[in-house]
Order: sequence, then C-alpha cells, then structure tokens
Amino acid sequence: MSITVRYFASLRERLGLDEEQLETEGLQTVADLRRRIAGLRELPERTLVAVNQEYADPDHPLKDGDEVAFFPPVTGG
Amino acid sequence: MSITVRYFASLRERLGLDEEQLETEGLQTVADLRRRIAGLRELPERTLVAVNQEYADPDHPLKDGDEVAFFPPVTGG
Amino acid sequence: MPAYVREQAFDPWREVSEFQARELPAGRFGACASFVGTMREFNEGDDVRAMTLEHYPGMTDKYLEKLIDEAKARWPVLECLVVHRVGPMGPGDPIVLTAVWSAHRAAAFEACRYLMEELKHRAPFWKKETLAAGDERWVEQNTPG
Amino acid sequence: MPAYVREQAFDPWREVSEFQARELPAGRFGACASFVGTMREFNEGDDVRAMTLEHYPGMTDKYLEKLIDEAKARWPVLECLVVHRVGPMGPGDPIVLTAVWSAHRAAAFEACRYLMEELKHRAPFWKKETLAAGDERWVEQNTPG
Repeated sequence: MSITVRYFASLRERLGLDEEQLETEGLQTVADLRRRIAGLRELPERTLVAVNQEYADPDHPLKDGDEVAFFPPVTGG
Repeated sequence: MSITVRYFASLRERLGLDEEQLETEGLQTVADLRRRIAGLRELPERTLVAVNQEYADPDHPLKDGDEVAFFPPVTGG
Repeated sequence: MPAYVREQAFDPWREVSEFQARELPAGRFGACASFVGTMREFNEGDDVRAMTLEHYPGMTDKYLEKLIDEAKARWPVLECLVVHRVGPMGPGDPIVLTAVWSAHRAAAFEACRYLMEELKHRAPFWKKETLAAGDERWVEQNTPG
Repeated sequence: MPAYVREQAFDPWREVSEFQARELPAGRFGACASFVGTMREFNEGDDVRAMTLEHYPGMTDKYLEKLIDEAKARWPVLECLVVHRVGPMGPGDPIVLTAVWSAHRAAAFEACRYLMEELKHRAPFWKKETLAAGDERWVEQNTPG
C-alpha cells in the first residue's frame, strides 16, 4: 500500500521535505502513519493532519493511494 | 418665553404642521410643554422629544429660544 | 467629520475605498468591517415600489458623530465612516454604509455592528414607502435585527 | 463557486461591487456585511517588511466552499463571497475578503464574522513574515480576535 505524504509551511521547511511516497503495509489509520513518521522525523505535537484534502481524526482509516498532509496550526486571514 | 416647535415624519403629516412658535410662559420642562401641546393636538404616546437637536428627558428644563422637536420612533438604516 | 448625509445615490464601496485611501495610513490597520443597507423591493410581506427617507437636518449629523465618538471610546478603532442617504429612492439603492478600521478584527466587527444598531434605534431618520398599488405608508418600526 | 484564491493583489471593494452586480438580484437583499483583512507593517511588537502566504492548493478551495455551505445552512443568507490572497505581498495589501448578503442585517453580520473566524482557525493558509532586519519567521498563531 502506497501513500503520498505532504508537508507544509514551517514543517516543510524544518524537514526540508515537500512530499514523499511511503510504503505503508500494516498501517491501518492516520495514528499508525503518524507514529511511523514520528519514528523517522521530528513531528511537533501540534501538527494537524488532512487525508485527501480534508481534516482527519487519528482513527481515520488509510487506503492505497491516499494523500496525507501534515502541517502546523493555520495562520491565514 | 418663546420656543420653536418642530414636527417630523408621520407626526408632521398627521398634524399638517411642520413648525410653530409657542409662547411658553409658566412652562418649566419638556414634560410641561408636552402637556401643553397634547391639549392642542393629538400627540401619540410613543412620540420622542429632542431639545436643540439632542434627545431630552421629560424633566429637561426649557429656556427662551429653544428648538424642541417631536417625532415618531425612528426607522433609518 | 466621517458622517455624511447624502441626497444623491452613492456607491458604498467607492466611499469605503476612497475614504481608506485618503484617511488611513497603509500598514497601520489590519481590519476593516463594513455594512451596507440597501432598499428592498419588499417589506412586511408587501411589494415596495419606492421610498422616501426624511431626516432631521442638524440633529442627524450631530447624532451620527456622537455614535462614532462612542464607538471610538469603546473599542480600539482607528477610523469610522457612516454615510446615510435621504430623499426619494428605489429598490436596489444603497441606504446606509457603516465602516470601521482597526488593527485587529474583533474591534472592527463589534464597532461596525454597534454603529448600525444604534443608528437604527436612535438616529433621526424616517422611511415612507410607496407600495405597488401606489399607496404610501410610514414604516412604523425597524426589524429587530 | 464564490471562494477564490488569488496570486495577484486584489481590490476587495471592487470584488464585492462586481460580485453583487453579477450575482445578486437588486431589491432582494437588504444587507451586505463584509470584512477585509489587510497586511500590517507590525506584528507582535516587530516591524514587518514583507509577507508570504503559503496554502494547500486543492484543500483550500474545498475548505472555503465548505465554510460557505455551513454559513448558508446556519443563517438565511442569499450569497457569500470569500477571496484570499496567497504568495508574496507587502504592508497595506489586502489579504482576505469575506462578504455576505441577506434580506436582514443580523444574518449578514453573523455569517460574515463566522466565515472569518472559521477561516482563521481552520483554512490551510500559513504566513511567513520578513522582519525589518531581513530575517524571516513563520507566524505561530493568529490573534484571538
């Protein structure tokens, strides 16, 4: 199962990473993916998550081809 | 003592009167003037009063040359 | 003073835009809240063809400026603008504009609404409607909100 | 759809004016409340020389349209307009516009504020400031109001 992971704003800059493809066999939910990524890189606690461009809870299920975005608290307007 | 009395909107139309000069010897306050006018003409209960172009309470004192306006509830905006 | 009574039709967004360019230092304000009241072609279930707005010249200006002073005393606002139409008008015509500039948004939102509510409840304007059939009536009171 | 992300400078009052002329039937609406957020030359006590707004293309449009749907479900509003700038900009530049049209004023005021608050708290935009000395910083969080 392959997932596209995107990073935005200060998180993108801190990681020096815009987007990556992750093989995610054995991962069921957003919380699983988050733990996997936190094992690879520093992910601040206040990081928000969207799946396929909508906010997602930790127990949101993952499927092949999903786009999952991680980003800091928003500051628009 | 002479007072200029002005009427606006539906009150002006109902009375057929825009402005009048009243001799007001013996009248101390807005309430006195209001009673005097109510003796001459029909003055609805919800009529508002301004003295010299500012809202005035019934006990507002009158003096020679004052401009006193009577008008219905406002409906601007 | 930033309160104007107009006998001619006015373009509220041109007023806001020009007032801002003239009176507000670019970069000092972060927020502008505005409200435009426009004549509807219906009121209280009836079709309205035309309207005439009467006011109390002299008292009107004074009262609108007092409202602006009150808003400036209650909120950290930089500038306020109020424009009110009087005389005869038709459906779609702007009647009133209130606009407030401030550093942050809460003050602008709250002061703008305050100006409109106070204006509606206390400023000496009166509406007379001409209904579809041609008969006229004075509006008895404003809608609560 | 009435939510737009713009990479160029925009004139918010021209947007409101043109949108109204194009989308709103004259005489049906009595109220238009609007808000414009503008870039300040100061933030959290520091002078700010420039700003860049990043967003999440795709999610942004979807989220702004969802907000408009929510506002329309909660209040009797006729139409909503949201415009948000992205990319590099300078002090005095408009960043965001929210505007709401309705028959009566309460719905317009409340829905307009709702759109702004929700946008600030949830829409995927991020500000990076360039300070007077040239150093850059990401804005950590929005002002509460």
